Amino acid sequence: MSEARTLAPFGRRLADVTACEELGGYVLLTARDRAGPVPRPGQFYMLATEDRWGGGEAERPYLPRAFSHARAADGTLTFLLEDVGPGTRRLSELVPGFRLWLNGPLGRGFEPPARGRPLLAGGGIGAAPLLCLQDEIGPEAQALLGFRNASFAVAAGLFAGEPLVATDDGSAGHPGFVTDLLREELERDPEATVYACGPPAMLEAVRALCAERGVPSQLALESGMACGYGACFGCVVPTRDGYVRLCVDGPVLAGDALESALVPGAGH
Amino acid sequence: MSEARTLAPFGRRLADVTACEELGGYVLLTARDRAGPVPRPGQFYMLATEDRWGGGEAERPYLPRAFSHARAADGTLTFLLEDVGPGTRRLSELVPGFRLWLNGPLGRGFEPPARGRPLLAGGGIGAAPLLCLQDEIGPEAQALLGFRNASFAVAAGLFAGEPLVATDDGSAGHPGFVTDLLREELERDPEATVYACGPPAMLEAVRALCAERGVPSQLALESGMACGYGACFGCVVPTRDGYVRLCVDGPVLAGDALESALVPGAGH
Amino acid sequence: MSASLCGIPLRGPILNGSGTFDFIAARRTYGDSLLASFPFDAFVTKTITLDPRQGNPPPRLWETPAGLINSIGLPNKGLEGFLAGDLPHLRDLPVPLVVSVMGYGPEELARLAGAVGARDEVAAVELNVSCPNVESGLIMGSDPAETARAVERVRAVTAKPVIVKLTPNATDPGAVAAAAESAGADGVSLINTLRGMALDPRSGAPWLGGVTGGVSGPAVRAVALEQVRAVAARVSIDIVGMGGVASGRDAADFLSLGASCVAVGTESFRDPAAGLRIGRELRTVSAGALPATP
Amino acid sequence: MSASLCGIPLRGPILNGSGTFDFIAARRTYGDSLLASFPFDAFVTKTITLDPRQGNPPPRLWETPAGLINSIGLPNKGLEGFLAGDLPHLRDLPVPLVVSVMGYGPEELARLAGAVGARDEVAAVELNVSCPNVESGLIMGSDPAETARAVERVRAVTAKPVIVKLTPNATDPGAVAAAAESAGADGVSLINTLRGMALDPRSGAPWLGGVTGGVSGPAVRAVALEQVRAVAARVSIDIVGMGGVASGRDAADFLSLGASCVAVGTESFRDPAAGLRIGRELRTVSAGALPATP
Ligand SMILES: Cc1cc2nc3c(=O)[nH]c(=O)nc-3n(C[C@H](O)[C@H](O)[C@H](O)COP(=O)(O)OP(=O)(O)OC[C@H]3O[C@@H](n4cnc5c(N)ncnc54)[C@H](O)[C@@H]3O)c2cc1C
Ligand SMILES: Cc1cc2nc3c(=O)[nH]c(=O)nc-3n(C[C@H](O)[C@H](O)[C@H](O)COP(=O)(O)OP(=O)(O)OC[C@H]3O[C@@H](n4cnc5c(N)ncnc54)[C@H](O)[C@@H]3O)c2cc1C
Ligand SMILES: Cc1cc2nc3c(=O)[nH]c(=O)nc-3n(C[C@H](O)[C@H](O)[C@H](O)COP(=O)(O)O)c2cc1C
Ligand SMILES: Cc1cc2nc3c(=O)[nH]c(=O)nc-3n(C[C@H](O)[C@H](O)[C@H](O)COP(=O)(O)O)c2cc1C
Ligand code: FES
Ligand code: FES
Repeated sequence: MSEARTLAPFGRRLADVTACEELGGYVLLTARDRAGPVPRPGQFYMLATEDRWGGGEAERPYLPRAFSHARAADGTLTFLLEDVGPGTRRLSELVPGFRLWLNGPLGRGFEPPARGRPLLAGGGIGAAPLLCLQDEIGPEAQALLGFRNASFAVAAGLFAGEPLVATDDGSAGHPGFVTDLLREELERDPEATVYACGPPAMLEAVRALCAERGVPSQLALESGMACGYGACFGCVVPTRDGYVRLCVDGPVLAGDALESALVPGAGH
Repeated sequence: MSEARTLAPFGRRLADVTACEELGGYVLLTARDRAGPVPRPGQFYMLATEDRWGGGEAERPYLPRAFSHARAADGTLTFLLEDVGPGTRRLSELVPGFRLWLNGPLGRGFEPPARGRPLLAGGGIGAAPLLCLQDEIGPEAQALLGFRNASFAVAAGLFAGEPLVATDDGSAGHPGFVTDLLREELERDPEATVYACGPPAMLEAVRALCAERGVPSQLALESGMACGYGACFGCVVPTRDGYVRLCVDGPVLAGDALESALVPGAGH
Repeated sequence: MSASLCGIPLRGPILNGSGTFDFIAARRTYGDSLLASFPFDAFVTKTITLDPRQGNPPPRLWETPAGLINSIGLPNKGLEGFLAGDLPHLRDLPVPLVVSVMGYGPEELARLAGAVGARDEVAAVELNVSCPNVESGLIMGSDPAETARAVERVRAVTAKPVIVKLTPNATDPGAVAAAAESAGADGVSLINTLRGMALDPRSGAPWLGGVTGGVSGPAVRAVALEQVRAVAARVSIDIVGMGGVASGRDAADFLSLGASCVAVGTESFRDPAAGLRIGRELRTVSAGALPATP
Repeated sequence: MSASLCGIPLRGPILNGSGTFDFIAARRTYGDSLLASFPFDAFVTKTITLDPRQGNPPPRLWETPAGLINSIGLPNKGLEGFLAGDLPHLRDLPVPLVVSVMGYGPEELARLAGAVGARDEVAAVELNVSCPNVESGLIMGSDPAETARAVERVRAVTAKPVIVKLTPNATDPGAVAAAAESAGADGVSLINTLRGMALDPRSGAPWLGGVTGGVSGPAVRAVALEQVRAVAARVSIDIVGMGGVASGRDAADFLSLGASCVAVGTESFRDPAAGLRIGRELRTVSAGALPATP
C-alpha cells in the first residue's frame, strides 16, 4: 500500500507569515513555505512562532502545536485556527512580517476514495483538513459541516459546491448535529465513502454510524502531541491493534481500526 | 535620622505607559502612576510588563526588575533604561496603551546634602537617579557624566546646568573616565559632597577618591534583586557592618560604610 | 473560607513559605498599609538558628526558566537576636505566627524549639530539617530515622504544634513524613527547594557565591504536586503544600491532593500581595466545580 | 570537535536522551534526509524490556512551565521484537548505537544486556535503573547497593561498555554513581526525569493516564547541572550529562561541570534537528573563552 504520506525535509524551517485574518470565530493563517514539499490532505505540521515561544523566552507555549493545513498551493500553506489556549492565541496574533517555525508535513493523510461519492463531515475546526481534501477531489466531494453557531459557520464559505451546514444553536443551517446531515446523506447514498474530522464525540458518532452501515470511513483524530514525528510516544490512541502513535500512524485512521474514537485527553 | 524613604502602597499596581522612546543608546519610558506617592531621588521600583512577563506566560523575564526613577512629577514616572537582557528588552518594546506592573517606591534614597556643593557623578545608565536628584536640588548640583560613546552621551542633554561629559572613546566630551572629571572638580572644591551611581568599577573609583580626600559620598549601588522589599535576602552587599540587603538598607549607601563598592554579580 | 493548621484556626488557608516574606522589612517598605491587607492567613518566619549567621556570599540569586535558584544560606540574628530584636515586632502581626528553626542535630533543634515554643506570641514551630546533621553527616530531612529522632526530641520540649518542613531532595519523602508523624509531628510542610546550580555565562564558573542553591517557582510545581500526593498517602496529619504556587488554581490543586493549607513563596517576590490574590482566586475556584479540600 | 564515550570514538559529544528520538519513526517521516544530517553523534534507543509493553494509558503528556511531564510507561516490543524488528533498521545509523534496557531485577537486566551486548551493531548498553526492583520493592537506581548488584550481574555477561542511567529522584545520586563505578560500570548518564504530576484543570483529577510522570525540559536544567557536578566529584568514569539542554551554552555548562558527552531530550521535540544546532553552537562557545572540557 502506498501511504498518503509526503516526506518532510529533516528539521524545522522558518516560513514568512503572509496573512493572519479572522474568519468568523476562527483565524486563517497563511505562510510561505517555498522550499517545502506538497503535503497530502490530512497530514499536519508542528507550528511555533519564531518569537516568544518556548525555551529561550517563553514558558507556555513551550512545545510546538499540531495543525492540519487547510490549504496548500504554490508554496503557500493556509491554516485554520481556533484560539483555545496559549499556543493558538500566540499564532492568532501573528501579523505579516513575522515568522513561523514549521516542521512537516507529518503523519499519514487521507487515502483517495476507493468507491462511491466522498462525503466530508467536519465538526468545528475539523473542517480544516477537509478543505484541502475537497481542493484535491473536487466539488463533488460534498461537505457536511457542523458548528457551534453562525459565527463559526462562516468557515463553510471556504468550501466549494454547496456545503450543508448544521449549528448547535440553529443560528445557521440545520439546527442540530452534523451527524444528522450525514445520516440523511447515507440514507440517500449508502455507497459513499466518509471522511471526517472533528471533536471526539462527533468522530465517534460518525464512526458508529458508518460501522453500522458498512460505510468505509477515514477519521482524522486529535491527541496531545509533543513532537509530531514519533519521537516521544506521547500521542497514542487506542485501536483494535493496541496503542498507535497518532503522529506517525495517523492522524487519519480507518474507522474500522477503532473500537471508539473517544480519545482520552483529546479535544478541548 | 529621618530616612530618605517614601513608603510604598502595599502590593503592586498597574501603570499606563504614556511614552517609550529611544534616547541615544538608551530608552526613556514614561508611565502614569496617578495614585502613587512621590518617591525620593535614589529610591527605585520593581517593574514588569503586564503581558508576557513571567509565571503565567513567559519564562525569562520571570521576576520583576529594579529601576530607579529618573524623574517623578505630577503622577508621572520616567525611567531611563538600557537594554541588557530579556527584561530590559521587553520593557524597551513597550508602546503607549500597554501597562506596567510597578511596586514601589522602594529602598532608601539619597540624603539631602549636608555640606558644600553637590557633585553628581554618573556612569552610563547610572545617570538615571542623579537626574531626579538634580531636579530636586537644582542646577547648582553639577552633573559629571561618563558614557561609552557619544551615542549614549545624548542622555546628558536631560540634565540642567552644564553637565560635564566624558566618553571612553572620546567621541564626546573628555576622552577618558568620569572620575577624571570628578578628581578635577574635587581639586577645585574639596568641600563638595559627592552623589554617584554607575557600574561597580566606577563606583569603587569614586568611593576611593572621596575616601582619600575625606569627601562624603553617597553611592547608589546595584545588585541582583528578586523581590525589592526585603523578602528574599538575595540582594546583599558586603559593608563594614557585614552584609546588608540593598533593597531595604540601600540602594544608596554612604561611601564610608563600604570597604569596596565592587559587589559580586552586579553590573553587566 | 476558614481553615486550620494543626488545630490553630485560620481565617484562610494561605501561608507564606519560610524565608520568602519578611514582615519587619515589608513594614519598613509599606508601612501600616501592610497590616491592613496582610497577604497571609498565618505567617512563617525565615528560619532561625542558634547562633547568628551572615549567610552565603553574593551573588545569591539566579533566574532560571520559570524559576529561581537561591543560595541565601540562612542569614539570621540567631535565637537571642530573634527573641530580643524580632519577636517584639512580630507581635503586631494580624495572623498567627509560626517560627521556623534549624539546628545541626536534634539537641540544637530542641533547644530552639523549646525557646520559641515557650513564647505566647508563637502559635507553632516549623522544623527546617533540610540541613546536614553535623553529628551524623546525613541531611536530616532525607532520612526517616534521622527525622524521627529530631522530632522526638523536639516533641519532648514543646506542647505547641510542630510542623516538619520536608526536603524534596530525598528518595522517599513519604517515608520521611510517616516517620515524622510517628515521632509526634503535628504537620508537615513541603516542598523546600530542589538542589540546583547555574554557571556564569561569561566565566563558566559557578554563578552563586554558595556554588549550589535551591530551585523554586513554577518550574518545581509539578514535582511539588507529586510529592504532596505521595505524602498525603502516608500520613493523616496536616500538610502545608507549596512549590510554585502562583494562582488560585495552583492552590486548589495542592488542596485537592491532600494539603490543608498552601504556602506562597517565590510568587510573593513578583507581587508582594500575591497571597491575597491567590486566596481570592482560590475562593472563586472553590465556589466552582472543584472541591478545594479532599 | 571529536569526543569519546567509554572508549567509543565519536565525531562529537552530542547524544539523544533515551526515549526522546525514534530513528525508525523519524526515517518514516523524513526519509533519507535524516541520514544525511543525523543530529546525534551516538544514538540511544528507547528503553526496551524483556517482554513487550503497551505503555501507559493516554493522556501521556502535560506541558508545564518551561517543561514537560511524560507518563509514557516504556512501551516497547520486548527483547525479541527489538532484535528481530528494530535492530535490522538500526544498522543504517550513521553513528554508534547504544541500547537502553530495563529489567525488574539484576537477573532480567543481565539477560537483556547479555542479549543486546552480543550483537555487533551494539556499541554500548545503557541500564535504565529508574524502576522498582520487583524482588526488593526498591527503586534500583535510588539505592547504591541495589544499583551495584545490578551492575555486577550485567558486567559478568557483557564486555561492551555499560552505562548506568541515574535517577534524579534519589537522596544522593553521587553515592549511586560511585557504587555503579565500583561495580564495574564504564559510564553514568543523568538526569532521568524528575517525578511530577499535574491535575486536569477542568475535573481536578490527575491528568495523566499513569497518574504521575516525569518532568523534563529547561525547568529541570538547574537540578541536572547540580547533580552532574555532584556525580563528577565522586566518579572518574565517563558522564553523559542531560536535562533541559536547549543550546550550545547549556551543553558547554554540562561539559565544564565534568560531563564528557551531553544528551538532548525534550528539545528535540521542539526541533528534530536540535542536536545539530546544539553541536554547532557548542563549537562556537568552545572556540570562545570557555573551556568545553574540564
Ligand atoms: C493532527 C492534529 C491536527 C490539528 N489541526 C488543527 C487545526 O487545523 N486547527 C486548529 O485550530 N487546531 C488543530 N489541532 C488542535 C491544536 O493542536 C490544539 O488546539 C493546540 O495544540 C492547542 O494549543 P494551545 O496552546 O492553544 O492550548 P492548550 O492550553 O495546550 O489547550 C488545549 C487543550 O490541551 C489540553 N491541555 C491544557 N493544558 C495543557 C497542558 N499544560 N499540557 C497538555 N495539554 C493541555 C486540554 O485538553 C486543553 O483543552 C490539531 C491537532 C492535531 C493533533
Ligand atoms: C536599585 C537598582 C536600580 C536600577 N536602576 C536602573 C535604571 O534606572 N536603569 C537601568 O537600565 N537599569 C537599572 N538597574 C539595573 C537593572 O535592574 C538591570 O539591568 C535589569 O535587572 C536587567 O534585567 P534583564 O532581564 O534585562 O537582564 P539579565 O539577563 O537579568 O542580565 C543582567 C545581568 O544580570 C546577570 N544575569 C544574567 N542572567 C541572569 C540570570 N539568569 N539570573 C540572575 N542574574 C542574571 C548578569 O550579570 C547580567 O549581565 C537597576 C538595578 C538596581 C538594583
Ligand atoms: C529566597 C528563598 C529563601 C528561602 N528561605 C527558606 C528558609 O529560610 N527556610 C525554609 O524552610 N525554606 C526557605 N525557602 C523555601 C520556601 O519556603 C519554599 O519551600 C520554596 O521556595 C518553594 O516554594 P515556592 O516555589 O512557592 O517559592 C526559601 C526559598 C526562597 C526562594
Ligand atoms: C517522552 C520521554 C520519554 C522518555 N523515555 C525514556 C526512556 O525510555 N528511557 C530513559 O532512560 N529515559 C527516558 N526519558 C528521559 C530522557 O532520556 C532524559 O533523561 C530526560 O528527558 C531529561 O532530558 P531533557 O530535559 O533534555 O528531556 C524520556 C523522556 C521523555 C521526555
Ligand atoms: S507526538 Fe511524539 S510520538 Fe507522536
Ligand atoms: S531583593 Fe529581595 S531582599 Fe532585597
